Amino acid sequence: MSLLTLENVGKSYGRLEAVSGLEFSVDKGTVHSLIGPNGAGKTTVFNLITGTIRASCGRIVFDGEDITRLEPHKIAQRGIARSFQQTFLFMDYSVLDNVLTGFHMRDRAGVIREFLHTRAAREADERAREQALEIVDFMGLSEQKDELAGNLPHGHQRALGVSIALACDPTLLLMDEPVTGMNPTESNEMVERIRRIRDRGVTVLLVEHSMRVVMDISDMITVISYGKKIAQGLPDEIKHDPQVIEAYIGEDTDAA
Amino acid sequence: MKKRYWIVMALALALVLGVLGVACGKDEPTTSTDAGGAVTTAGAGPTETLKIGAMVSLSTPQGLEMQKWLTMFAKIKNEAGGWDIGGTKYKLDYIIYDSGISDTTQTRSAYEKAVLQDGVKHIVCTWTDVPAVAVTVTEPNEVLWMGLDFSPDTLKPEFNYTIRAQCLSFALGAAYNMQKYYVDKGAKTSVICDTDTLQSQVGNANWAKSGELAGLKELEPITFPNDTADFAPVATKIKSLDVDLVEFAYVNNPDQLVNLIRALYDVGYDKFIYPGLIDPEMLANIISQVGEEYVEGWSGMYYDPRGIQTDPEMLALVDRYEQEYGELSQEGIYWIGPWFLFEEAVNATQSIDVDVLTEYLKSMDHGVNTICGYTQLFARPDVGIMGTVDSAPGHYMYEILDGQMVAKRTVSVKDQYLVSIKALGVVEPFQKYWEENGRPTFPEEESLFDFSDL
Amino acid sequence: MDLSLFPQILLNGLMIGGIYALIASGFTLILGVIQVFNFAQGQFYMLGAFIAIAVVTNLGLPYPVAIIVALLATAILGALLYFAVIQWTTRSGFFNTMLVTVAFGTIVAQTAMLSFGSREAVLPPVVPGTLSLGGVTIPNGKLVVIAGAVVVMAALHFFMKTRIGVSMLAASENRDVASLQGINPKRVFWITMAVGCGLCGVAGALVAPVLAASGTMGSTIFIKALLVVLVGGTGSMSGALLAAFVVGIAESFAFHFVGHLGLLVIFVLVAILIFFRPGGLLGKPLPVPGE
Amino acid sequence: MKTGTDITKKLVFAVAVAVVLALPWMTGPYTTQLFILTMTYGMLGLSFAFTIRVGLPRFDSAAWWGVGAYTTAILMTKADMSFWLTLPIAGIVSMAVGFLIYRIAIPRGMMVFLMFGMVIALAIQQLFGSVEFFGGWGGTEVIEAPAIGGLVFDGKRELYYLGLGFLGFNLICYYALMRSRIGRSWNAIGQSVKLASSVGINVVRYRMANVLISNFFLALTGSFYMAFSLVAVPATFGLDKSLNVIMYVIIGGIAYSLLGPLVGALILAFVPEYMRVAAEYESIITAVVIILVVIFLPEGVLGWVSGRARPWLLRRRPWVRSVGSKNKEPESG
Repeated sequence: MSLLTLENVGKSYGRLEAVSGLEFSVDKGTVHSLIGPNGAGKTTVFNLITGTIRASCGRIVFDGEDITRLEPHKIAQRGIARSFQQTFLFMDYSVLDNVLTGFHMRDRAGVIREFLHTRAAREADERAREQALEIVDFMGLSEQKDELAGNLPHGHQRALGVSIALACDPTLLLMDEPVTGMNPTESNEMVERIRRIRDRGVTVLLVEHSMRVVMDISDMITVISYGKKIAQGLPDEIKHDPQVIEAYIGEDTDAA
Repeated sequence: MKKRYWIVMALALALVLGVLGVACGKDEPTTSTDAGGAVTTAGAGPTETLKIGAMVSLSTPQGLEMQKWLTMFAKIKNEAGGWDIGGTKYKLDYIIYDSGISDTTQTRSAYEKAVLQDGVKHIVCTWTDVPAVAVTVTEPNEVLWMGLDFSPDTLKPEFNYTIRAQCLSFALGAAYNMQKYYVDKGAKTSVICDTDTLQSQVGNANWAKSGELAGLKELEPITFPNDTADFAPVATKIKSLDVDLVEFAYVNNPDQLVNLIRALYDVGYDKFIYPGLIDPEMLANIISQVGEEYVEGWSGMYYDPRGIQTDPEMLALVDRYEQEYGELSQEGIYWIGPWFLFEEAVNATQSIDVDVLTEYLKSMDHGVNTICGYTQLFARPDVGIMGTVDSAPGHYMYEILDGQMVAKRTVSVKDQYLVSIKALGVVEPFQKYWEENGRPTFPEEESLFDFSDL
Repeated sequence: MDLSLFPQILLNGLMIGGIYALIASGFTLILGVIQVFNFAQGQFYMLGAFIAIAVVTNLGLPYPVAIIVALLATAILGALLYFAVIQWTTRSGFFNTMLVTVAFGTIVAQTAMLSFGSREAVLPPVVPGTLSLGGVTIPNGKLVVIAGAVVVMAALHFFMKTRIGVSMLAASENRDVASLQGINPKRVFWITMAVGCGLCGVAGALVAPVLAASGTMGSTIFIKALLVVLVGGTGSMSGALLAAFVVGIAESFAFHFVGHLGLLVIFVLVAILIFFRPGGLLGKPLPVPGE
Repeated sequence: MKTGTDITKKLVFAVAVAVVLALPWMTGPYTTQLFILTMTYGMLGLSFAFTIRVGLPRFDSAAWWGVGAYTTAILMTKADMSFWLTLPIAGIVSMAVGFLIYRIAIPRGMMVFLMFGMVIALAIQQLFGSVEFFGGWGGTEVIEAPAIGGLVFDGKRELYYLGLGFLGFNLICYYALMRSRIGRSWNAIGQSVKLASSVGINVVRYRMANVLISNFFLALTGSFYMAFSLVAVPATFGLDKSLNVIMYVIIGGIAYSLLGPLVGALILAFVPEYMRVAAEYESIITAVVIILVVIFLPEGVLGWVSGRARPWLLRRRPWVRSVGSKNKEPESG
C-alpha cells in the first residue's frame, strides 16, 4: 500500500526544468531510496514533498490527502519529517533541547498555562523530556545530551538531525544523505538505525550517494536523472539496469 | 568556577559603585549663581560664575551658528574681566546643550541637565527644542526661560518665568511689508509654499492673514515634507495654480530654497516670488541657475545687519564675529535676539535674581537693539497676559536690483506690532488694554505704514 | 485634471525615478552579493554630489570629468569601507554589519554638516535652457539626468555580463556554487561594495547641476530607495529599475493630487502591491540570511 | 559548595534589589531622570531583543512607542480617560494596527519585514505630524500626571518607581514567555526557519504572535513615556530612535535578551555624561565607538564579560549570536 504518491510532478525555474513529469510512490513500512547523479534534482524532490518549494505542476498525495499546496509546517503536522543534507541544527541548543523542539506538535499545555508555568505545563514538559531522552538514547547520543549542538562532531550532528525529525513522530521520514561524510563505523551504525527506524513503523525515503549503503538497506529504489525518472526497482534490478549505468558514467569516484 | 564568580561579582560591584559615584557626586547644583548681591572683594578678577543655558540643535546650521555667537558673547564679557552685576564680577559660562530637533526626550534631558545638574537659572536663546517640554522643567524650578516658540504652548497666563523673547507669529509686519510691495507691483493672488513643519503649521495661517490685509487673495498653502530634495512636483503644482506670487514663508534650508526657485524656473513660472531668507552667496547660486532677469525686483527679509544697522556696538559685534570665525553667515544671527534683552535686563536691574529679572522683563516698556534691529516685549491681552512676555522683533528687508541684494527698508517694531494685531483680528482686546495701560512706546524708527485707524 | 500638466508630472517622476534606480540597484546589489544592508547608501549619494561640485568649481574641470571623479571617489570609499570595517563584521552577523553602516553614515553626515553647514552648493546647469514640446516646457537639465541614469544603468547591465559581474551574480545566487567555481569571494565582495557605492556617487553627481546639494540630502532618499526595492522585489536588479520609475512617477502624481500626504498614499499603495504580489513587480526573492 | 553559591546568589540578588530600590534616594533628580530614561530605552530594547529571537529585526520600535504615547495622550485629553485605563487600550491599538500591517510583511520574510519597518517608522511619524487630529508637528500635551488615589506620579522618585513597575512587568512577561514552550519554538524559528517549519512550527503565526506581543509592550512603554514627558511630539518617534534601540541591544549583547538591552541602555545613557567633548562631535564619536564595539566585541559588553567568566548571572540563553551567522541555507540542491 502506498503512503506517498507523486503524480506527474514538475518544477521549473524559468526555462530550466529541475524536475519534470516525475511519478513514483513509496510503500508503507519500506526504506525507499531515491538516487541519481549529481544535479539530478533529488533534493528538489525533497523540497517539493516538504512544501519548501511549490510544484509547478502535478500532485503529491500523502496518506490519501493531496498535500501539493500545503505550507511546510502543515505538511510536517501531517506526519512528514525530514533530516537535511547539510547539518541543519539549532546550533546554540543542547542536544536534548534540539530534540525537544521537535516535540513542538505533541501535547501542548495551552498558551496561558505555558505562560503561567502551571503544574500541567510542567508535567507536559517532563513527559516530553522523557520521550526526548528515549530518542536521544535510540540515536546513540545519550552521552552528549547536554552538549551544544554546534560543538558536536560531524557524525553526531547528523544523528541529531535525524533525532529532531524523529521527535516529530513522523509516518514518513525523508533523509537527505544521512551517511555522507561519515567514516565506515559511523556509517554502519547509521544504516543499522535506519533499519530500526523502519522496524518502528516509520516509512523512510532516502537520498544517498553511497551505493553501498543504498543497495544494503533499500527495499525499493527509484533512479532519477535530469529531473526525470529513469528506472525503479529492487536493488538487484537497479544494479544491472543499463540506463542507470549509463546515467552514472561520467560521474566520478564516489558513485560506485 | 568559584574564582571566576568572584571576579564578576567584583566587576558588578565596581560598576554599580561607579554609577552611584557619578550619580551622587555630580548632582549637587552649583549654587554660586544665586549669590545675588553678595559683597565681594573689590578689584580682583571674577569671583563668581554666572551660568546661562542655551538649548539649540547642534545638527542644524542655525544651532551651530548660535553656539558660535553665544560663546563669543561670553568670551567678550570674560575678556573684560567679567560681567559687573551689582558690584560683583561674574565670569560668564554659557552652557549650550543639544536640544535635538523637536525631540521631547532630548529636550527634557538637555533642560534637566542644565537646570538640575548644572544649576542654571537662566535659559537664554533656544532653537528647535520643544518649548512645551521646556516649561515643564523651567517653571517648577523657577528658571527664567527666554526662548523661541512658534506654538501657543508657552503663552499661558499661569507661567511666571516664561518670556517668549522670540516669536514669529507676532511679527507679521515684515510679511505685510513684502506682500504690500508685490501688491503694488500688481500681484493679486498668492500661495504660500512651505515645509511641513510646526513652524509652517502655525505660521502659514498668520501669513495668509497678513496677505489678505495687504490685499492678496491667498490660496490654500502648499506644504511639502521636510526632507524633500526634488521640487519639480511642487513647482508643477504651483504652476498649475496660476498665481501671481509665491511665498516661501518659513523655508529654512538654503538648498531647498535654491532648488525651489530653480524648479519654478524650470516649469516656466514667471510671476513674483518671495524667496524667503537668502544671502548674497545664495543669490549668486540662484542667479547661476536661473539668470539675473528672473530674480530682478524680488523683495524679502534679510538678517545681515551690514548696510542697515546703525548702532556701532552691534556692528562691532559683527566685526568681532568675523575675526573669530571668518565670514559672517546669516543663519542663527537672528535667533540670538533674546541675549540682548537679557543683557539689558541684567544691566538695568543689576541683579541676576530670577524674580527681579522676570519682574523687570514683564514690565519692560522699551525696545532693545539687537544685531538684526530692535526687538521689544509686549503684553498679550488677547490671551489674558498683561505682562510683556511676547516679542515683536524688527526685520530688515532687501530688494534685488541688478543681481545684487540691496538692503532697503527696516520693518520697525511698531509696524510689526500693529500689523500683527490687525491681521490676526485681535484689535479689541488690545485697544482695551491700551485704554487701561497706555500704548507702548516704541524705539525711534521710521514707520512704513499708516495705522492711524488703530 | 489639467491634461497639459500630465507630461510635466510624468517627466518629474522619470527624473527622480532615474535617481532612485541608481541608488536602489546599488543597494540591492550589495544586499544580494555581500548580504550587507548598506545604510550609508544615501550618504554616498550626498558625497557624490559634493565631490562633483568641488571638482567643477574648485578644480575647474569639465562636468563629465566630475562625474567620473565622483564615481571613482565614492567607489574607492566604498571599497575602503569594506576593507576597514565590513570584512571584520560580516562574521559577527547581519545586524552588526548593518549597525556599522548606520554608524558610518552618521559620521559622513555629521562631518558634512560641520564642514558645509548651511552653505548649499550648486553647479551651473550643464545644458541650460528648456525644450518646448507642444506647449510643454522640458528643462534640458532633467533630460540630462534621465539620460545619464539610463546610460549608467546600461553600463551596469554590461558590467554584469563581464567575468567579475557574472561571479557577483553567482555569489548572490549561491555562495557555495560561487566558491566552487574558483571565485575569490573577497575580491567579489570589495568590488561589489565599490560598484554599489559608486552607483550612488554617480547619482549624486548627476543631480548636482539640477538640485542644490546639502548635508541632509542623503537621509530620506535612502528610505525611498528601500521603497523601490520593496516594489521591485528584493534582490532583483531589473525589478529595481522598473520599480524606481514606477515609484518616482507615482510619487510625482501623488504629490500633485494629494499634497504633502502623498507619501502616505504611496506607502499604502506599496503595502497593497506587496500584499498581492509578494515578490514585488518582478522580484524573485533572494536567499536571505537566516531564512 | 552548591548551597554556598545559592546563598550568595540570594544575597547578591537582595543587594541588587535593594540598590535599585534605593537609587532615587541616593541620587539627585537629574540622575534619577537618567535612570528613568534608561528604563524607557531598556524597555524598547527588550522589545527589539524579543522579536530578534524569531529572526525579525524591527526598525519601527520608536513608531509603535509613539503609537502608545499618542493613544494615551489623545484618550487623556480628548476623552478625559484616566491614565491607567489608556494603558491596555494603547497596547490593543498598537496590536490591532500592527496586525493589519504585519499581515503583509511577516509572510514575506525577514528582509521585507525589516524594510517595511523603516517605511512604517517614516509613515507613522508623517501621519502624526501632518494630521490635525494628532496635534500636528507641535504634538499633543497631557496636563495631568497619572495618580492612584492620593499618590501622584509627578516627582522624579515616583516616576522612577512607576518605571520600575513597568520594567518589572516587562521583564516578568518576557521571561515567562521565553521560558515556556512557545519561547522554545520562537528560538527555533530564530535559529533556522527551515528547520523550524520542518518540525511543524507555523513560522508565520508564531512570528506574528511574537511581533504583536512586542508591539503591545512598545505601546505600554509609550504610555509610560507620556507619564513623565507629558508631551508627545512626532519628531521624538523617528527612525533614529529605532536605530538607537538597536544600538542598546547590540552594545549590551544581542544574545542576552533580558539583561542585554538594559545594560546597553545604561551604558549609552551614562557614558556620554563622562564624555566631555563638544556636543556637535558627540554623534561622530558615538558612531566610531559603535564601529569599534562591533568589530572588537561582537557579542556586546555582556558577551565580553561572560567570555571572561560565565557565572549564573550571565548565563547565556540559547540563541543564535545574530541572524545570519550560522545556518547559511542555499536555495536548493
